Amino acid sequence: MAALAAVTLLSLTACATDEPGAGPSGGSSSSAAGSGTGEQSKFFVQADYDAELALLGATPTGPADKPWEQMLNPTMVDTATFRKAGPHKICFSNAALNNPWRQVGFKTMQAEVEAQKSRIKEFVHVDAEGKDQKQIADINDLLGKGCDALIVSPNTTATLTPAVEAACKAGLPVIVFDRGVNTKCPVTFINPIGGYGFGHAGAEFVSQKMKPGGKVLALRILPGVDVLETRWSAAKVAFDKAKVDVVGVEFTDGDPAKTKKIVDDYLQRYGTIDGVWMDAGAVAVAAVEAFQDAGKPVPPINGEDQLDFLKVWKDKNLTAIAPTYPTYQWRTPIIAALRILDGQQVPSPWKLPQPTITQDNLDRYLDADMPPLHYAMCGCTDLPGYPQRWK
Amino acid sequence: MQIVQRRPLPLRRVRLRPGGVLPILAILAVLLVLVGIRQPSFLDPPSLMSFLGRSAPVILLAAGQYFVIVSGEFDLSVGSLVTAQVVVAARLIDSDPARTWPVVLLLLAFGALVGLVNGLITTRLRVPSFITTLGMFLILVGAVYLWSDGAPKGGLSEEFRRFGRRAIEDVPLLGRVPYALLVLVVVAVLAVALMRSDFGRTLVAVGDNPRTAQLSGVRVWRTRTVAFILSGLAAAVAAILLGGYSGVSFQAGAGLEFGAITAVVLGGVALGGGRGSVVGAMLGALTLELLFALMNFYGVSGALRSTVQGAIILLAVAVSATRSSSR
Amino acid sequence: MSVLTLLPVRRRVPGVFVALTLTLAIGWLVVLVDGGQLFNQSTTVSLLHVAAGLGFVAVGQTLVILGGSLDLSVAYVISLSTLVAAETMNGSDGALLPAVGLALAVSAGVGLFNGLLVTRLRINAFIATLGVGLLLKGYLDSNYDGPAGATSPGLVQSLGYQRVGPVPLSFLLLLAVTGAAWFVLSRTRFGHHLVAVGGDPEVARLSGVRNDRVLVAAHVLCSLCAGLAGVYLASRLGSGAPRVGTEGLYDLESIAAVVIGGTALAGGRGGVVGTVGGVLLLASIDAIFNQLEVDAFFKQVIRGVIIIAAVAVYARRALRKAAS
Amino acid sequence: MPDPPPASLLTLRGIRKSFLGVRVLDGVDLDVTPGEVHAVVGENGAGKSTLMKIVSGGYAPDGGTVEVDGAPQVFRGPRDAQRAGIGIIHQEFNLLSDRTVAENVHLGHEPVRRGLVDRRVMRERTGQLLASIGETTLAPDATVGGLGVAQQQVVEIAKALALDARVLIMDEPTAALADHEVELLYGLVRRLQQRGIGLLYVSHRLTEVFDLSGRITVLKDGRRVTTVNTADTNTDDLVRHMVGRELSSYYPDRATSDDLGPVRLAVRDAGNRKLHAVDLQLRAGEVLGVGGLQGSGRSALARALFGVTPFTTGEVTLDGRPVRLRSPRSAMRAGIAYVTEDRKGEGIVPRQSVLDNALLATRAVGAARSGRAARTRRVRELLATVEVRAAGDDQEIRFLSGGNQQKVVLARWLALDPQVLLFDEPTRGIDVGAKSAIHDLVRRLARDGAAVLMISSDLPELLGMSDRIVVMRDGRIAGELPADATEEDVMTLAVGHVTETDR
Repeated sequence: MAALAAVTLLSLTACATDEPGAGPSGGSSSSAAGSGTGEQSKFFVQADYDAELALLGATPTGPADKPWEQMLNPTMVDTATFRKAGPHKICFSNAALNNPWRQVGFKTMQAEVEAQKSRIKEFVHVDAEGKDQKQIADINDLLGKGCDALIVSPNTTATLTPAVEAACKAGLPVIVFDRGVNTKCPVTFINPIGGYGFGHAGAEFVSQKMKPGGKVLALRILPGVDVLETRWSAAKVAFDKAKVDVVGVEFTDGDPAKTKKIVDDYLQRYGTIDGVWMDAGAVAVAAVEAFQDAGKPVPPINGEDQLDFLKVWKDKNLTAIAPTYPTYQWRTPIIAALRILDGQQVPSPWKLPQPTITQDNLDRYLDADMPPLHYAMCGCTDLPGYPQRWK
Repeated sequence: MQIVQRRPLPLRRVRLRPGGVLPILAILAVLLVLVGIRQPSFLDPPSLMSFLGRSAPVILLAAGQYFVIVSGEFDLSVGSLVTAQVVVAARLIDSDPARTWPVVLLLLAFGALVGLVNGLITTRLRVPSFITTLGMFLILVGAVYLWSDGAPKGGLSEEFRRFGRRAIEDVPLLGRVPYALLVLVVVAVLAVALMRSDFGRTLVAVGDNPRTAQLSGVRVWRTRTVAFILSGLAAAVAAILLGGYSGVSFQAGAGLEFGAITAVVLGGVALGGGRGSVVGAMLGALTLELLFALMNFYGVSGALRSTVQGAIILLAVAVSATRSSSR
Repeated sequence: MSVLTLLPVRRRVPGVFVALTLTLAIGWLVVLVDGGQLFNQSTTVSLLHVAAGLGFVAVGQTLVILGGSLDLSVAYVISLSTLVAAETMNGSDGALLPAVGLALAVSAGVGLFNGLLVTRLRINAFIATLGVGLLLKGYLDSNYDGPAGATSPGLVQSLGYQRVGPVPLSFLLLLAVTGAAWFVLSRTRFGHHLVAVGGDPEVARLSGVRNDRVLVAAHVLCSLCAGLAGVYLASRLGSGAPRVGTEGLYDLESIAAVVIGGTALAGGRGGVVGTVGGVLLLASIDAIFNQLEVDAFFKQVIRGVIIIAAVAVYARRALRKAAS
Repeated sequence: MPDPPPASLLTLRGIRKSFLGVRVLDGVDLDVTPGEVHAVVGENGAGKSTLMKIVSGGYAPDGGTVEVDGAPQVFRGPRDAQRAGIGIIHQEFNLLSDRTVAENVHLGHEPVRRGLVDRRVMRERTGQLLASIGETTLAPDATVGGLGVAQQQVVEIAKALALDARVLIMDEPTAALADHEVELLYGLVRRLQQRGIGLLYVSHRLTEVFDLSGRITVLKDGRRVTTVNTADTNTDDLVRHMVGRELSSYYPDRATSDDLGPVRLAVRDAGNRKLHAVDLQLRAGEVLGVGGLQGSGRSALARALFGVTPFTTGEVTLDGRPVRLRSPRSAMRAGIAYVTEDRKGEGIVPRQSVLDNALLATRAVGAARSGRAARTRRVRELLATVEVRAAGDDQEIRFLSGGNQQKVVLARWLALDPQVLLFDEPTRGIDVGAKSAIHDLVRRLARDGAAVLMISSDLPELLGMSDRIVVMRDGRIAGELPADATEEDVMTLAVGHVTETDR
């Protein structure tokens, strides 16, 4: 049971993933880096960090009203060899479906498939339930089904690499998104800017808005998840630069009750907390509530684009920011697959813009009609079945 | 003519025998001292009250688990039941205050029903409770995800959340009294009263020696089934408080069953039944909660916490196991 | 006649294989109607790979459960074993054997610790192995940020991906391990004593069995099997993974497979052959539901029902047997 | 006492053992020579089984020495005793019901070839062993759980024989055997003798003892009374040594005709799987003794009357009205109480207090009858009436002596004001003082108008307590005896024609 809990947790964090650059996680072991506030994580790769931060300021190319078709600094690759007459059979090996981010994303993907139904004769989806071992088997299974293109959302970067390589060898176009793999063999890898960008945006905002040298509490979901380590390592750079005092780095297991208890105890221990940074938005509302319940002002805080947080932000007039890891990236793999099967060029990697919700554009994303755990950045309003499909 | 001698020794109250509450009280005292040294303000009435309030759901679950364990069974389904209840509550209430009370009643009925099913499968179909409740765990988690399409929907009303989140403020002496603490006190009193009642004594007897109990006219299957129902009800109350405290989430009940079983064992209750008190079980839960708070205060690295927790559990249980077997 | 008596005649086909056959037959039909094909090569390979991973653990779990104990720490032992193996290999074939040896040795050490807690300190196995699991979790959490190490290419190619026709090498290894475990249970003193300890510890003791030693050995073997599962997973994943055991729910799934396979949770009755049947049943349900693209959560509900139903059927059967 | 032959296989000197303060063995000496059958006789509770457990490594003695071949031995467990060449056939079955006959027979000493259990040898040897005790129908591959009681006993014997023991202890080996099996056992014992094995033979059946043994040791109240050559003694002497008559005068007076009331419980032609055509009448005010060997249906009768394993045929009336006793609850509601034979397993709830134990039945069934406080007060009074000695009524019952535990169990039933009391071995494992207290209580209950059915294998007790005795054999009532019957009368009925033909 503990294991199941951990799995659900893990998938909760999965929403918050990105490619760990050139994959430092793949080979090197790392010592206790995640837990302390001292030494920097071994996951921190300066070059990737610099590249991602540069992308934050870059201007995307592509239609402005369709961020899921936009690309940042694209390098196009030729796909003429994959050209094939439609309609197509597209297969998708999914890491898991057990958290709101992935649910919203998958519904968006299904809607995209429906929107393109004239060109897609069959869409096969296999859920690995958060198990590496099962996803490896799933991919192998899909290879025997005559798919025209294979989309993979890997459960773990390093461990899925061999399976994806095997799929590439089978000759069909492979498209990887969300988390990456440690191989260049897929036709393209689609994801937004990444974890350094996410972590940096939140940490920079919090450290700028709080009083100089104040106390920051970092709330993280789980230790030892490579993708979350990247967010934290970028945040650490920002905090060190701003010379704020990170009084604690705690793991919440994505459990709102535990989050509230931790914040409560830290408030008691330090009297005040001047800033809260989170590596994922799942428990942002719980953290805000903890301050409210203790009768303390809510300090500068970051969350994610889940509507419950945006609502609290608006209602309580918080000093907040919401870096995002947009769910609209689930549309892109379908679009990419169809373009590849048409023999059109696609960018590789396909970097999507990663907008940040700020006080200025908050109202644009807040939609009172959608459920609280819906993600604002779904890019799904123009898709068939909106809004009912996502409710 | 020799009659039963009654020697009311002073020690009788704090029972030194195995299964007594003295060891857990000792551990609790040590932890309190450690907290007091590091964080004296924690012991101020208002903060202590808040602590008790936020610990209430776990303590309630431990009490519920106690009934099942003392009767010789396990309930691994309580964590998933809490999750299911919170998610169901959010979807049914859908932020409509008027639906609060009907939904609360529905949750209690739902908890009792799950307990009833667990109990009947275990006692009538002779499936070991470990398996029954493991199966129920999978069913509940699967069903609740299925029903809500993988993401909790709706929302809890402020009325619903009040029980777990709010407090009666400005109480003289104590500062504030969380509603959750009131609920806890009521349930604890009920639990203690129940364990002193005929049913409670019979329940322990069933766990200790079901054959004797049966030959003395106890309907063993019914008694055990009631224990499961009580556990389900406790999970329902805990879900109401926990949902109130922290809102809707699929994580609401994750891992709580192991926490509750650990707490019960820590409180001197024997797995396999027949020994230990409900007060010990609840103190065991309180001790675990205090341990987590202590680790927050001392800044123990998050990753190492499970090691500390594991070591303490093994130590405590090993000490009590060797103590009781040496008798 | 004499040939017949040489076979273990009294063990009839466990009910789980009937269930397995039915499941596969119905699944095949339903998938066919749905326009798919259940028994194509890639699906079979996938099914057997999933079965192999769980199978190693479940066979080990069978041993402790037969002895009346339980091991909830296997998931963490698996993770630990993948890491020890992959980090020691560090991508080189030369270190393959020492790495596998070290991984198994570390796992066996955990098993020894479990066994001693259960026998010497008389801690209930449930709590003891839960506690050891927490200790290991702490170690893994504080020392690993994610996948680490690299499995030697030789192992990946052989154990991880090699197959004979539709049967992966790993599944053949599982069959070998199962055979070995069956052999141990039926042909060694230890095996006989283990089942006796699980059946009635007092009878075993009075018959001269050293219960404690037997139980400790069972725990060591169980952890060894978990360690082997770790080595196999390392070969599949290409590196060590600190969460692969818990993600895979190997603790609970292994117990589920064991009881579905007809082994009594209280010990003393059952065997590893049934367990492999249970593993195959769980894997088949996976495969069929994959083909039908049934929601994973619905599958979980089905699993819960199957576990309870299977044990209820066995309990009924035992009851009827006792009554006759 | 005759001179012990020079080469003694097994020698016991001054063995002492106490349980919870009750002295069970006190300075017992014993020796067994090769090829000898040494019988150990004594009443129930004389300490025979405890002595055998000590010899076979089941218990450690508090004092005294065990020597094998003249070398002192300390047995830390059964394994040590086995290794020293001592095997035992247990009175209670020590078998694993889910394993085969061969596996059970060889448990703990499986035949090994090249490190592996040789199943074929195991089966063959089992077959030979079974054949050597004349059991040819039993397959070595059969699962023990599917066997009948007699067959299980055969397996138990084969199990001990498989040890190649030089000293073999047989604790009531024939208790559950059918007649032809007893004959076969005789032959077997003689064959074992020829092989030079020393046998310790514990039995109630004096016929067997005289038929088989060379010497007889009599135990009484944990002490060795005497050891005699079988040829130099006779049944009367032996019985006198065993029972002693001094205690018989302590039995309370029997019921007079004034005490006897109407028929309270009547059983007509009732039966179930273990009982056949039972007819029985039990009057208010009387103590009806039930005798018979173990497995003769004595306990099955009590359990049928209490609804544990109900009668499936026939009818039972209570005060003339038909009753259906389908469960303990229905029996209790009908006013029946049952003090079980297995006190530890079925009588007490070991870790609960004296008071909780005494209140158990009232809480389960009679709860609605009276107020809580009144009930507790009444049970406390009852505990005082039956004279329970405890440190307090909140003491855990497992720390009490057997006699006091039994009194608490009695108080539990008295709280329900039962009209019919079923006692199954009420004084087994209880020290002498407490025994007579329980006898007094039983008689007092009868005098107060209850109908009492008392099962006992302790013949003096059965004869001393009963107003009337029925003896059971093979699930039937073999006959009824008046109060002044003798032990021989009871035994004759109990063992049936074997004893008759031998006499």
